Amino acid sequence: MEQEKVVNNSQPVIKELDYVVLKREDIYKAVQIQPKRKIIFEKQWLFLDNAVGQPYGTTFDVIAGGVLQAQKPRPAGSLQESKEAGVDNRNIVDDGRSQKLTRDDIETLKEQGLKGQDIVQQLIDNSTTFRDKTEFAQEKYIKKKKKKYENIVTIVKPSGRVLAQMYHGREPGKICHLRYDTLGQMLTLGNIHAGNKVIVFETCAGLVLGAVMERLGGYGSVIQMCPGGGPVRAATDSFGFPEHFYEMLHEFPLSKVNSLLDGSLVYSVEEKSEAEQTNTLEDCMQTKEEIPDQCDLVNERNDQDEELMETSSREEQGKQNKGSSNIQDIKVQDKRVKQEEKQRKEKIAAALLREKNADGLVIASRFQPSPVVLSLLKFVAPSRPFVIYSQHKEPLIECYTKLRERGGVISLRLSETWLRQYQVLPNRTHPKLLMSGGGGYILSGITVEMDAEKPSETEKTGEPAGKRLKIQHAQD
Amino acid sequence: MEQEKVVNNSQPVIKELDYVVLKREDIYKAVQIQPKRKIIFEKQWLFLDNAVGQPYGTTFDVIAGGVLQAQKPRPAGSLQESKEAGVDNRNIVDDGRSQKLTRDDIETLKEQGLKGQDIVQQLIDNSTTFRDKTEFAQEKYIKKKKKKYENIVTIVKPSGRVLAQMYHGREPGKICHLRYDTLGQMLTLGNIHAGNKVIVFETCAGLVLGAVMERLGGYGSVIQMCPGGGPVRAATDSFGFPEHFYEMLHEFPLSKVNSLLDGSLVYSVEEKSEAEQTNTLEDCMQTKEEIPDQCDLVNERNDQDEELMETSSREEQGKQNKGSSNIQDIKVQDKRVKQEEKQRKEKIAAALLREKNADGLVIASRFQPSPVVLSLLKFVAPSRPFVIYSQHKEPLIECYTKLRERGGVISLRLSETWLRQYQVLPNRTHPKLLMSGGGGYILSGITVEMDAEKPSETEKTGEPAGKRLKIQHAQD
Amino acid sequence: MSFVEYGEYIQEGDISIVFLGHESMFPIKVQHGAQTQTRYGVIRHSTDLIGKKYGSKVTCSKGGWVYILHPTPELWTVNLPHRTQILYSTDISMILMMLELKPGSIVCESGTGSGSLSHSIIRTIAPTGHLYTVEFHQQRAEKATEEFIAHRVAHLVTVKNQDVCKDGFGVVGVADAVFLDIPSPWEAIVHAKAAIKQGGGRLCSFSPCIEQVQRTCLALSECGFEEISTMEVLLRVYDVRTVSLPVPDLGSEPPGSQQATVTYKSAVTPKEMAGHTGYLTFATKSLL
Amino acid sequence: MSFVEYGEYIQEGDISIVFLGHESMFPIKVQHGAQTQTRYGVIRHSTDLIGKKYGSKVTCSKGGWVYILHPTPELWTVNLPHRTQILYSTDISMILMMLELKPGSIVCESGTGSGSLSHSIIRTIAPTGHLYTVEFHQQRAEKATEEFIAHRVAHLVTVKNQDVCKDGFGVVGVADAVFLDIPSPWEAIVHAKAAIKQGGGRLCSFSPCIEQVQRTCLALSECGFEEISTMEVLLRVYDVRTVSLPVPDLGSEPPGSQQATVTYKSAVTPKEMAGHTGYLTFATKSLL
Repeated sequence: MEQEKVVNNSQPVIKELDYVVLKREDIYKAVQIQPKRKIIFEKQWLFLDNAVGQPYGTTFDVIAGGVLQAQKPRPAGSLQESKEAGVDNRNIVDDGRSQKLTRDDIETLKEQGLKGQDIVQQLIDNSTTFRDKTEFAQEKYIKKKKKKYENIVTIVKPSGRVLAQMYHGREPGKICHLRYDTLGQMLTLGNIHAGNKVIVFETCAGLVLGAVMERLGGYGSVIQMCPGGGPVRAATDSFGFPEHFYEMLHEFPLSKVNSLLDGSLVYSVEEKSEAEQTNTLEDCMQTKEEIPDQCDLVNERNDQDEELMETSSREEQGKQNKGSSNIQDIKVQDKRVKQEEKQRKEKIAAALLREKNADGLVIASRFQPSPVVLSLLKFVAPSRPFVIYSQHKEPLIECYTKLRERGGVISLRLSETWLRQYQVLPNRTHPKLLMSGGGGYILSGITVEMDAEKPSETEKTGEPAGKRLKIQHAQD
Repeated sequence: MEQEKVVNNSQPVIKELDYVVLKREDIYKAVQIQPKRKIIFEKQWLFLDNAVGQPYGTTFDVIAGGVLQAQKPRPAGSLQESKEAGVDNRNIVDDGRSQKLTRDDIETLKEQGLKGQDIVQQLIDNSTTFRDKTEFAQEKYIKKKKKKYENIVTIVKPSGRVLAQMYHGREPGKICHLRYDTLGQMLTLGNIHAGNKVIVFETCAGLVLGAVMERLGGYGSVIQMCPGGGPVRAATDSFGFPEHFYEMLHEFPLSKVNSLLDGSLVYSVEEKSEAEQTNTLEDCMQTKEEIPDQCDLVNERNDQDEELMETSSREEQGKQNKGSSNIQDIKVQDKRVKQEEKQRKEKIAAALLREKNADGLVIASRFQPSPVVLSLLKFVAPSRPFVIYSQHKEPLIECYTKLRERGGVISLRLSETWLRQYQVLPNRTHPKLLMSGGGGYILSGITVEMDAEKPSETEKTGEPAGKRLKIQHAQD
Repeated sequence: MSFVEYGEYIQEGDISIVFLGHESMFPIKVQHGAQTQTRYGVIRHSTDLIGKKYGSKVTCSKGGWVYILHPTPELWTVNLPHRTQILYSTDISMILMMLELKPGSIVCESGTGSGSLSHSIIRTIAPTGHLYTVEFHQQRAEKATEEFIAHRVAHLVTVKNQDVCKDGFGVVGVADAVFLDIPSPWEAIVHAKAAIKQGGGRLCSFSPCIEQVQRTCLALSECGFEEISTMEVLLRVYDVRTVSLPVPDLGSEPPGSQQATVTYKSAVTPKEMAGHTGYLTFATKSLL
Repeated sequence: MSFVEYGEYIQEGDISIVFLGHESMFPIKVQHGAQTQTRYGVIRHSTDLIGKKYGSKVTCSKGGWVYILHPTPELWTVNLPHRTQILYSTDISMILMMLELKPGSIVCESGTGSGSLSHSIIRTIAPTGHLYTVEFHQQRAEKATEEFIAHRVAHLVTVKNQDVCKDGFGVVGVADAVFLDIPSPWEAIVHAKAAIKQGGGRLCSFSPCIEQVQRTCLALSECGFEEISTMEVLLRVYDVRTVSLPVPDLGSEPPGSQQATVTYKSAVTPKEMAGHTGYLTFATKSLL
């Protein structure tokens, strides 16, 4: 226990090249700390250089020229959220004179070096109508003013929670609208933990992969199945995992699954045909272009910010390298080396799959799930959980039916969670006025020994569980 | 206003042959007041004779021989629901001695003429563990004891609210699992009000029909479409509408809809073939047998009470008449008269439909909805709402698609409501621990002038509303 | 037309709804000689509207077209001028149902607010019922009165400009049902009780915050109300769409034999929905 | 096997789950010579279980068969002996996620209760993390300790029998995360703060009643916690069924040409579901 204390109290500090998350209220942006690099966050230019050496969790003021300045910790209970709000706006007469501070006053305050937070407080104190506004109006007011005057940013360590909330809040289309609570359900239902050998197939920008790797903590192994076009791993990079985490990460092209399963896939040194390269590991490792999100038919709220919410620095570094180096030889040689490395890694992945003893299967993609599930389940050991996410219920109903016909799975369950956030304030407690309309659907189950015999017909009909139970008790 | 006061203060009293609802806590039973008739309510035999002459809303004690005795009004705040509960059961040691009252004590209390309510209070006061039980356990305790000792019953007037809650709570299979809030949505979305001419097709025991008739208040007209097998109207009867309400109620057999629409349906005096009788109005008026609920695939909680929750007295009276009368002639003559009456009424219904100016269409059935909707909408005027209920979402998705293809409808909306009940008690406020998993789905819309031209192709694709709007603005 | 009676044809003085497309509509007052500008061009009331059937397609001057709809309380609710936060049809449905409103019911309401619920109540209790609605704010009371006249339902409603917590509803012993949507409903419970008729009746209180509900339930219980029950109703609207998913390439033989995509008719959940409007607390004032 | 490491074969001393059918299962301890009675007959551990693969189908003496499953915290949660109200997987998932638990995390928990959440925490923080769990009730603390030994996770957990509100967690400045499921969480907030390490950490409090949440949020705010956020997660499980609806007879020609029924693959909503377990309040203890 003494040792633990020492380990845990070594307060982690921000280092150069760290993957970090910028945070303001509930807005997040994942970014890598790079010297003299301009970052846009909430329409503001920042340089993160001054963050280096500061502990994680530090809040900074953004001062002139986008430079960060670490804040002193503030007393608890910040902006006046606990003051009484008007219950309706019956007494509000908006004559355009409700703010006693003039523009000039505010400019003077700014010149006096008042922090944004304090300016907002001044505005509130000098508003004659604030107290009578409804809480909804008050919130809107504070949010607006904060955005305008409060130039602060907190730098936190990336985590599955933070990144899942970031993507869900700002670019749900990139992660197939997977809500963070749903991701949490998947990790638990999949019994993902250190030492697992997990098969992952996702098209969620690498968020699901990253969340699985975080739970493995560098122990065990992940085989990521890559579709044609390759995986996008911006989110995985944003976790900022230590290098050794990547040693447990393997890739295998989805397009070779059937040949691996029927035994026709053979590896030899000579086998590296051009055709193969284009469609397989090449994609897994390098392609980071966005694939148009075909399943994204729901209208997205148009973000005013057009900035990307995560800055994939690895990619940019790559581009810079390409830009700076003009020597064709090096590129060719590089490619050759990479190629061999990939081939070697694919063989390892194939060997891992061939053992057919994976401890779990996690799917969250924009593809039709049933063919993938039916094939990949063959690589999973019996008595292991699997979990399939889809934004839409209908493909999972199909998947459910196919799995029932196949047999060898029990505890099949199609579910959805409702996430309800609350405002808890004195005399103003209620559920938040806006909620997410849906977080997607999950189909989960447990593998068991496959029956030689065909599943009985009763499985396919819609009989209630009670009746079926009598006939065939242990197939459910 | 003076007149209103007089009208409203004439306190309604229970009369013989009234349709009433028996109530204990949240258990309801619809019944007709008949002299010397035995009623089972919550496993108890009752005679309602003493209720006659008492005002509606009276609570009765059930005394020896199932006789009712009107209670005096009690002081506000009945059973001790506001006392403090233990927050967990950490301190409870169940040694079987937590109740200080013995069986003999209780019997003595009963003999002393103590009311059930008071006995339960005595039990609580003499329980050494009650105060430390969790609220959940307390509730269970009170419920159990109340059921055992409290022989009271309140008699209330039937209403859509009470009957919908009764059916939903006890026999949801009879009403296609239509939850009462969903029924409320239907009546509002359908703009059901006095003066409407409404087409109703339901297989919900007549509950939806009754709810519509209640909102019409005797003004306007209802044409009920009858499937083969005929409607079940037990719930409609239970509303206890005055006779003149039935004058505005018309029936028309669903199986004649197409011939009515294509003009091939002609009425003449000679037309009453035997074949027709069996499949049409005969069923509408008389058949009250339950149809096996084919859409009821969800496991129902088995009610311990096997009693029917409503007593359809009209039916029983009929049986009694049949039993007592043995004269074949009267029966034959009766049938003849009824037959002619039906024929006359069907003609009226046909005429009402032929006008094609219904003000609304309400469907809530166990049948595939789309064919019915597509046909019956032809009888509805433009700029009128329609509303279709289904226990399952998928048939309504189909219906939505068919209606889009058809055109002539706007504001199509598929929706579901969540109903969340709360416990509000000092320091113990939270949503109820059990909630309904689903109240069914509603597809609603508004009729408009039908286009001669075919609906454009964009209607059929899955494009987001935003995009479609640009191309074809007013078809949505 | 009126808000309580359907008319077949559009007439002078009618309030009608111009329907432009998905969730895009607005109310107009039909008047001889008047014109209405839409993004599809002008609608001329005399020639384009008056005498046409409700539900007709009307072509605007720029060639675009709109539908003219008969007003209903539900259409009014999504089109009315907001003077306050309003109640929407989901809560309204529950209120009408649980208050057991029907033709002939006498109802007391406070506050009138923007009149969203008032219109639904009036529709439901017409032609023989009456609504007594009390609004604290004078301008709002006046606007509501004007609207009731324009909508031809003024004979069914009495608007009073007073503080319900102090002065009650102005009627005693007549109401079948009382509805409260005020900041401190617990202060109005005694007046609500007084307004309800001797034989008993129902009450509903709408409050956004749980603390209001707690105080109201306590007051109801102290005043002898029974069957006190608090609930929330949330609406989830689905978007019916054809969703097409790519079929994954698992390297099946022969290549190219697979479909590229598979489609599903799907009821897609909305990205966001109303997560809370308010708690509905119902209670019964029993006999005596 | 252990609860934090999969084993391939069933071995002496293992806790295994006997799966009889839909939601019908129970845990057993595998022991040479032991027998287990099921409604399908006897299972003889030595011959039927030991050495078999997990996931195998085992035929019982009466000819019926069952599956033998590897234990997981999720299966344990639905099979454990209840000593208290327990947390289920839906809330547990949210707690693990929002507390940012992963291998190596140091966690403080109170109360241990029936150990439902404890097992999930241990699974997630193994092999390098540690759980300090505090239980007020002595017997419960003892039972939990026994279970952790039987489940081969005792090295990852320290059980203390004390009152967290008075005595705290017994560790200071070490925790990445603290979880509270106690009647008066506000009384334990100072101890929770003390337990969290200097660099900051996360806290979760689970309470069934909103009044508890209100007091807890106030205490958290007063103690300088940030990002205080309260939520609820509800699970809706669908039943996938083939629903068949009769096709209505509208008198179409020729008669009999219609299908009698039409079928849909439907995800049927459950009749009832858990409407509330508790509110989850999360907060961050920031740096310093």
